Amino acid sequence: MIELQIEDIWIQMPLLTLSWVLPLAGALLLLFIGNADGRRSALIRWIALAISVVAFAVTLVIWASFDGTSAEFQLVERHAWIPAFGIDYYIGIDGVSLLLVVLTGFLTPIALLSSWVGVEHKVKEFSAFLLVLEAAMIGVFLSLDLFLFYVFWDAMLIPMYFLIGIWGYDQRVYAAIKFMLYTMAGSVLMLIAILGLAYLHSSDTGSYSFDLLMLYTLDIAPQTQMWFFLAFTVAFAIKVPLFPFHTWLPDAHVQAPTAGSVILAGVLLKMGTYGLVRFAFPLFPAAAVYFAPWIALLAVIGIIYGALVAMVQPDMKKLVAYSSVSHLGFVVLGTCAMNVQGIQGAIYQMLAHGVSTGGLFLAVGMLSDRRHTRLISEFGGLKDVMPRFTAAFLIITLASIGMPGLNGFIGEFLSMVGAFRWDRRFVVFAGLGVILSAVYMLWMFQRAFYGEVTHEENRTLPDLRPHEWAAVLPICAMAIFMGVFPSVFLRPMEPAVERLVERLQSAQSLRVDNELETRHAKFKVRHAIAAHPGSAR
Amino acid sequence: MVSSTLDAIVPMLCVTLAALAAMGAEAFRGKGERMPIGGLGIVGLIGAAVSSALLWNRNTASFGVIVADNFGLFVTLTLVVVGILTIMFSSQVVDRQGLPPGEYYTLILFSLVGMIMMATANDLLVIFIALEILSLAVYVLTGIRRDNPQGIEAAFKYFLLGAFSSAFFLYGIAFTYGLTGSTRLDRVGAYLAAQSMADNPMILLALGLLLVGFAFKISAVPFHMWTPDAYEGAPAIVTGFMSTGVKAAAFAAFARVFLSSFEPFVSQWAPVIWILAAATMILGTVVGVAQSNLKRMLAYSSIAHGGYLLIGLVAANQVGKAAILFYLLAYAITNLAAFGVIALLGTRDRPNDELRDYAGLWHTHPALAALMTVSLLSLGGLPPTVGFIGKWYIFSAAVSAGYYGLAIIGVLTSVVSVFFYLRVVVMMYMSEREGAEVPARVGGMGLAALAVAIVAIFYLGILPTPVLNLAAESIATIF
Amino acid sequence: MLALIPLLPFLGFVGNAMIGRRLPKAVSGGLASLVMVASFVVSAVSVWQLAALPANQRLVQDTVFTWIASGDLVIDLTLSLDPLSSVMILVVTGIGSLIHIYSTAYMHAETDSEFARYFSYLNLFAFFMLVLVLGANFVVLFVGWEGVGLCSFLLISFWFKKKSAADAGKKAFVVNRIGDYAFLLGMFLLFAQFGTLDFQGLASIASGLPVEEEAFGIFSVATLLLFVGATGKSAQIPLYTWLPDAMEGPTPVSALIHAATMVTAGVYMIARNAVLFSHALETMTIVAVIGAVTALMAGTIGLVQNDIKRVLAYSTVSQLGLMFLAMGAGAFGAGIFHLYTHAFFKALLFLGSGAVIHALHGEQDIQKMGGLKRYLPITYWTFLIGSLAIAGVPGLAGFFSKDEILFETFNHGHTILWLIGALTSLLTATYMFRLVFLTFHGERRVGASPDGHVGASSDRHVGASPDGHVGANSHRHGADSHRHGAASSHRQDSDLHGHGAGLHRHDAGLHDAPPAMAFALIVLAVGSVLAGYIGVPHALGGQNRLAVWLAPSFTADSRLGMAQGAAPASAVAQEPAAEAAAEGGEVPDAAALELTLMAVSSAIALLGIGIGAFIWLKRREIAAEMARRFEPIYRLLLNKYYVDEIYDALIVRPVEVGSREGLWRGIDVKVVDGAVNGTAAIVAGGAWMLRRLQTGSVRAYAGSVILGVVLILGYYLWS
Amino acid sequence: MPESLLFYLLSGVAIVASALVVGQRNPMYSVMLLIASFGALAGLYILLDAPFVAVAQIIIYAGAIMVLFLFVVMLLNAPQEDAAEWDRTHPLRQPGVARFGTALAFLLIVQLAWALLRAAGSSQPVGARGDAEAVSSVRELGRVLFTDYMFAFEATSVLILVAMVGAVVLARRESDL
Amino acid sequence: MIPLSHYLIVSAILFSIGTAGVFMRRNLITILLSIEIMLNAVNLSFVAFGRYQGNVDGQIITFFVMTVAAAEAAVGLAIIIALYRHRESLNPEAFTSLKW
Repeated sequence: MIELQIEDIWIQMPLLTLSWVLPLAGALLLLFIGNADGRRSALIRWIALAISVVAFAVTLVIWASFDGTSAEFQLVERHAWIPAFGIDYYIGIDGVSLLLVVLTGFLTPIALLSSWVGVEHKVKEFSAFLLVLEAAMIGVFLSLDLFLFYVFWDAMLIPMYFLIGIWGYDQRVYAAIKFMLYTMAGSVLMLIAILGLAYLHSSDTGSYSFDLLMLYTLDIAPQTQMWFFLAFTVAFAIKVPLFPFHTWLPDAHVQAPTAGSVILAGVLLKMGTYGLVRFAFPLFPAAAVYFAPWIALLAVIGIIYGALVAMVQPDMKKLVAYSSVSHLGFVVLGTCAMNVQGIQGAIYQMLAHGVSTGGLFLAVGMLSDRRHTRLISEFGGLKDVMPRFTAAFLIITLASIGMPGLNGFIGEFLSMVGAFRWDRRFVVFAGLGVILSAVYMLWMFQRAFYGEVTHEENRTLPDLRPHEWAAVLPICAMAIFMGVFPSVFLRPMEPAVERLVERLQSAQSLRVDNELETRHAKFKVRHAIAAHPGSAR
Repeated sequence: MVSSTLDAIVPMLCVTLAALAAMGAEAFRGKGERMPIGGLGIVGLIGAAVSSALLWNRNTASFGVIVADNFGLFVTLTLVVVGILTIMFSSQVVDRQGLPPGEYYTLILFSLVGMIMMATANDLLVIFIALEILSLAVYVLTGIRRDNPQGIEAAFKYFLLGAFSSAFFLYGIAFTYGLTGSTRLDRVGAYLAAQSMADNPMILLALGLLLVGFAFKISAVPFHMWTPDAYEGAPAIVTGFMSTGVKAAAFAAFARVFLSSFEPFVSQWAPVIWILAAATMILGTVVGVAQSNLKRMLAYSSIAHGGYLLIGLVAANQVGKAAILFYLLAYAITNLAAFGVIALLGTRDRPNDELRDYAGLWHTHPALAALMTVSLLSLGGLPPTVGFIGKWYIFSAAVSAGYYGLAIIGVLTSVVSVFFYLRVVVMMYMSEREGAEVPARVGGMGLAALAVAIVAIFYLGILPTPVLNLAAESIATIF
Repeated sequence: MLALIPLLPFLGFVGNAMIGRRLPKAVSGGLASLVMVASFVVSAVSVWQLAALPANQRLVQDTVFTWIASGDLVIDLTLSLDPLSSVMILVVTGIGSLIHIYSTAYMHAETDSEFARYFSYLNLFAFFMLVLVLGANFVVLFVGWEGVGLCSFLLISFWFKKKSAADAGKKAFVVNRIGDYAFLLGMFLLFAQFGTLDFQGLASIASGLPVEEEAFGIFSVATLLLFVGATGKSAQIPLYTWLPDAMEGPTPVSALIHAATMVTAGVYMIARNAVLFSHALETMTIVAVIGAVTALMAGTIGLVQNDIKRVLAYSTVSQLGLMFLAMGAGAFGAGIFHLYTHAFFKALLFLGSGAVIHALHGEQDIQKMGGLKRYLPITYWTFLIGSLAIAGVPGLAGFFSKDEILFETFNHGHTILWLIGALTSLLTATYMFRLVFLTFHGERRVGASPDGHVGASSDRHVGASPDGHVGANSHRHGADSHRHGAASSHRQDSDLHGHGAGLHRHDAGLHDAPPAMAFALIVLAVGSVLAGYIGVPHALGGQNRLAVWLAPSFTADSRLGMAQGAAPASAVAQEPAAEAAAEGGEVPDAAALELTLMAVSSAIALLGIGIGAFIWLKRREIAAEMARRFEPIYRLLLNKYYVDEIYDALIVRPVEVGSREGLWRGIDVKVVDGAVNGTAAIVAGGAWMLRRLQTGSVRAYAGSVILGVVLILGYYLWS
Repeated sequence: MPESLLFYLLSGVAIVASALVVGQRNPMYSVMLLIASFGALAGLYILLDAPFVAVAQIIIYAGAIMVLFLFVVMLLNAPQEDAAEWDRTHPLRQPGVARFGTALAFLLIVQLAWALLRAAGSSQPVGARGDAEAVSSVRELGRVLFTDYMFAFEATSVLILVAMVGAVVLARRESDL
Repeated sequence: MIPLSHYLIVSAILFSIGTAGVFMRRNLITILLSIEIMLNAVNLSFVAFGRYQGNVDGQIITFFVMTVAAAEAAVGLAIIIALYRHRESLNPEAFTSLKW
């Protein structure tokens, strides 16, 4: 009822545009606040925080006015932009992107809080860049026009580059440039593919078009599909990052300021997997079917490899970074499964990873703010010194190792179920990640928090401070909530995912062992048994 | 018949008059007296802009050799933009660097005349003369700081090679004339279209030699060697001027000759230009990586940009032609902005064009640093700047013509180029200024020009539609 | 109603976690124990109601909400109470409450906040354990499954400052995770095959299918994977190694988690899926064999350990082995029966040992005890009862359950397994009474032990074995914890605190268990005596009520009867029921057989006790003598067959070193990232070289122009 | 016949003179030789029925431009170009480069000659189209120059202006800036 | 009558000689002269072509070429003078401060 009213009020407003313009406007606003002497830093922090919180509220309103029962794109806004090339300002939202937008809105204030004290100089520019970044990220998730998408996609790099390069740690410049170039190198190939698509469209229909939904309907020669798919997938694989393309990630993560790492891990990495789900796979289903096993293979390698490498990292941030490689492997694996559980699991894992790994970086950042080191060996026995922080850290750790009842589990479980129905071999190996994640995470936890206090300077570390509470509490709460009530998030995305799966399945060569997969009617299991007595063959 | 069709030359007439006025003003300028000579130039350029706006879609011709078609007018307008920005930047530079104002502005304006003439010429001979006009002017401008040996050396290299290559160009004209009995592009085109002489080696000689002439002016590999030296030696603002204006004019003529008259031989020249484009993009970007002098680095980047423009030429389709026009404009604005910053930071005894001079600029000149960053990012082709739109346009041309190879080389090189653009950004934002004194403060016209440029960069980057349509219209009339 | 059972402990957890640190011990401990007792009462009531139902409808289900819903995968958060889970919840809540009460006294030395933390963990554990046993589908069970693992991690490393404790906690969790990995795969397999993870759904589908003949068909593989999970949770070969280390935790924790409840989860899980397992004959065999071997091996190890808790730990492993033997033999009822009785006496034994340790201020090495009978009468007597029960002396709880297992094993023709079982119970009796006699009888052996050899040799072996002999551990930690107690203001670890001081205060402050502990001990002792009488076999004129009560849980139909009207009971599905009923059916020769077996095992039990008495009561030196004569074997046993070392050498080290040197420093840095930086280097190198072409000599420039000309013209003229 | 004889003579002179221009070291001689070769060219123009061009050639080139060169040579009393001090610091600054360039130049001759011969395989005589009078009449010349080439003519004035200004800017002494 | 191609070849030879001169001489003035030779060679082609085409355009173009040549010469010589002022040399190899 209330919700309905909200809809009535908001539906007229260009909500989606608002959601990304707001942070941008905020950033510009900040730039007009003189802060040469740094005396207004506090004020600026608060303004930025306020803006980001409002933006979060907007995303929530979007969710509120989102009809979870339909697979259509909603709140669509469309205006001609560059008509000569059929480029529109065309944004909309469906179950797949909705939650990622909300996640972005959710994490940005936390990111701002995470650098509340860590960043002292040039606070204005810092906050501005962060807000611009948020705008670009939301834009990526909203775009339904490939051109628009690419614009946001590339625009995203710039603020991140500055965040890492200016406010990062000692190796920041190398890391920043590596991040920028590596990601660009991938995305420019995607640009070619996008142009190629538009050209195909024009040679089919006589007019250029970058409209995603139109391009979905193109039927492309398999050979072409292969190339374009590869172009897209490389771009996204670098962003994810998939196994051989991952080496920018540790550098970027380790060198980035806490806020940067939070956003990077929380949202930026999701761009890649989101891109796979939204663009690469549905645009080129045949190629997707053809390449899926190979991508899945890379994903599985990434899962194990990332976990093993993470296990032996001396640096907390690096450890978490590699753990991301491992976790996102599950996302890609689930996507490759191309069935409802797989993809829903993938998306859910994106959200979960965003929350939990974002939280991990947040926590590690707090430690390095206190001690200006991230080496695990520098810590130990912290549980004695900062019990509340430890508790929070433990919760986030458990979330990220997929403890049932916390967010990590749902994603991993679903994506593995999906993948298992698709091809068992992958899951058999991917499952090892479940063991390894426990190993490296708990090992770090134990070394950092258990045992005697080994370094004197650690004895006097303060426990959580107010702004840190403000950052940590939402994360933990969200981790638990997502673990206990996943349906809240799964339900709205289901119709969209099912449509996506239908699209992919249509290209999916029929296979014997996954005939259950093609059935989407949602039913209670008992009835399933009643209805399909033969289903247990 | 003459009077009736004079109007096609009105734009360049305006500029010429402005140039003459500048000369006169200088003549009557008392020693040490300061005159707004630049103002005259701006007036003349505005006159040119207005007149070309009025000529839009009229498609008139004067003397049969100057055609004011939309293509030419678009380039004219681009050149006007170049001129105005240059003059605005110059106002400060001239004072600070002690350039002879009268001669300086005169030459700028005359070279603009040459450029406009070249862009609107419909006759190979006129193109040649226009080429000489703008070249001579630019040679002199390059060496206009005679107290600076590097300037003279640059001028001399530029001059020598320029003369050398113009001889080849002329030889190409000779062969064209010899075959077709005329130098008028329309007649040449008609003639070449009429009888197939693809087997005639003389036409191939003509083709090759003309190609060389143009390739030199747009500094395509391997005719690029003069570019870095000339750009480094010349005063920053002149570099900005010639890197944009000359390229624009040369490309206009290049496109006109090869896409209209020599259209029938596209299968002959396309592969050559393909190779030139690839080589140019690769060499420009790769060598740019190794530069430590900002002007020299941008010189290589402008070589690379020449390569991107060549893509549009190779594509030789509607998109490509329009793309060239748009890219020229985009590149002109962006590059001028970048060089403008360099120019504004330079002082008489200290050019401040080494990379390390930019360390920590963020702290001393935040605004300049930001503007520099924007223009560099635009050069690198990152959204939401005009540079991105331009690159995207060019590459879509390549793709739609099926030249995926060129497109891929293009995008990859542009990634590499981003690397060296970012080196500047790193300097400005991420490294601390050591010792060196802060460059003098900038203000007035210079900043205004920068502001204009930046606004343009973003505006065209976000709402390119009107200009894109304009470009599309312009090519519709002739090709 | 059902939801209330786990919810109460959860509330206790929340309360203690949130505000516990500010509450006095009495309140926080009281709160924790109260919720447990309340939960027990609720469980009792709900079981009572369950019992009121007709036998084939004993199933109460309570769907809280739909947890996960994705396509055709729908996981409801459903709790279900049936005979099997009713037994479990009674054990969990009942014994749980007792141990909570016991802990209030045992942990009293902790600071308020630590105390609250302890009880919050304990409550959380109870919560997860109840979820585990009440869960109506695999996923919900898995929640509890992992949850209890987490809690055991938290509680084992409760004294986190002790490295060994932290390590043990991590080890427990990781080893469990290995099992869970297989468990997950099993779940996936079942779901992929049958499209459901609901216990009833699976059971009904399975019962609709024949027992599979082909080797390692779907059932075998799935159940086998599940069983691997069970070995992790229930400390069976090959994943048992964590349990002995888990003794680093506070003793009540060992009693609750590592004896009575959590470690039996595996057994419960198999019983819960009796139908599936009974469709997979290979699995059944494997389960039985693994169980038997584990039982024997653990028994042998237990024979020589010197740490009182370790001995009990290994005896737990061995008893669990027996349960699995029962499961494997298809005697699900018997297994659960033993699970149930074992919960009583093993908890009792642990709590007793706890009382001893408590009294001795942290001493755990039985070589340093002895003669405590005088000082700790309650502890002694209860402990003795426990030992008798576990030894299987007729008339006590252990007797009935263990007998039933052996009988069933024999009955199903596993003669060898029966032999192993018998041998195990002999060992059990022996080492239990070794424990009893060394601890309570004879004269006090403070510090240096008079009959030096065993102790000494053990100490030598301390040096020998890398990861440290347990007795040694207790020394070491006793020591440093004491040092620390001096160093830092607040004290921790009541087991260990002031151990150094304790050494010379023995005669003075030896006090028996305080009331709370005594209460728990006595109740459990009573339980250990009487618990068996609900399962008196017919051979002894009883009518094995428990088996009858449990029977429906091992079949598909009755549960279906609840779920979706009366479904036809397939013959296959009947099989387990038939077995369960077999005890009921009056089969004379069976009865005769059973009686003989009983006689045998009672004899064995007594024999074992006798051996124990003979060696460790009468002629101590024989032990030393034998230790000397069979040095290698002794050493082997003392070092637990070096299994930890082998795992360490074969798996842990290689993985760690391989990852660090091979994957990270080798592949990641050199190869993968090397490729990236290499590309950059190539570009830079090319830049440098091409740059050198720009010589500054104008004629060279002209050269390149003319070169271009010649090339272009050449291209045209030669093509 | 005499005409062809003249042709070969004149072109021979032109070629040899030019070759000597670039073939010897003294700029002064080079200028002189160049004048000679221009004269020969003028002769060729006459052979081609272009007397006016021939005259212009003599007046403008030999007369004006070359004098300018002479003037500069004198002004800088241009030294004998230094025989050999190459800085051999760099592979591309060896005399080899010059040789390389020269070689390319001769390759260019080959290419051009080959192409031209192939083009004019059927070597049509000059004047194949149109008669001598039409080509050689100065009136016609003037007419065309001031109609068709009107604009070019005007543009040239700008060119010369630029050259003037440029020369002034560059050549004038520092002092009077 | 002399065939057109003869004239053309003569001019081609002259042109190439001019080209070669740029490389052979190490005196700026002579190099400038070589470029003049190239222009003249082209002139010859123009006139020959014009004659062949039978129109005067060829001749007219030569006038423009001469003008251009004059202008180039003026500017070029000015540059040379300026160079000479800086470094007392006319050797192109002496002016290599701008490189790489």
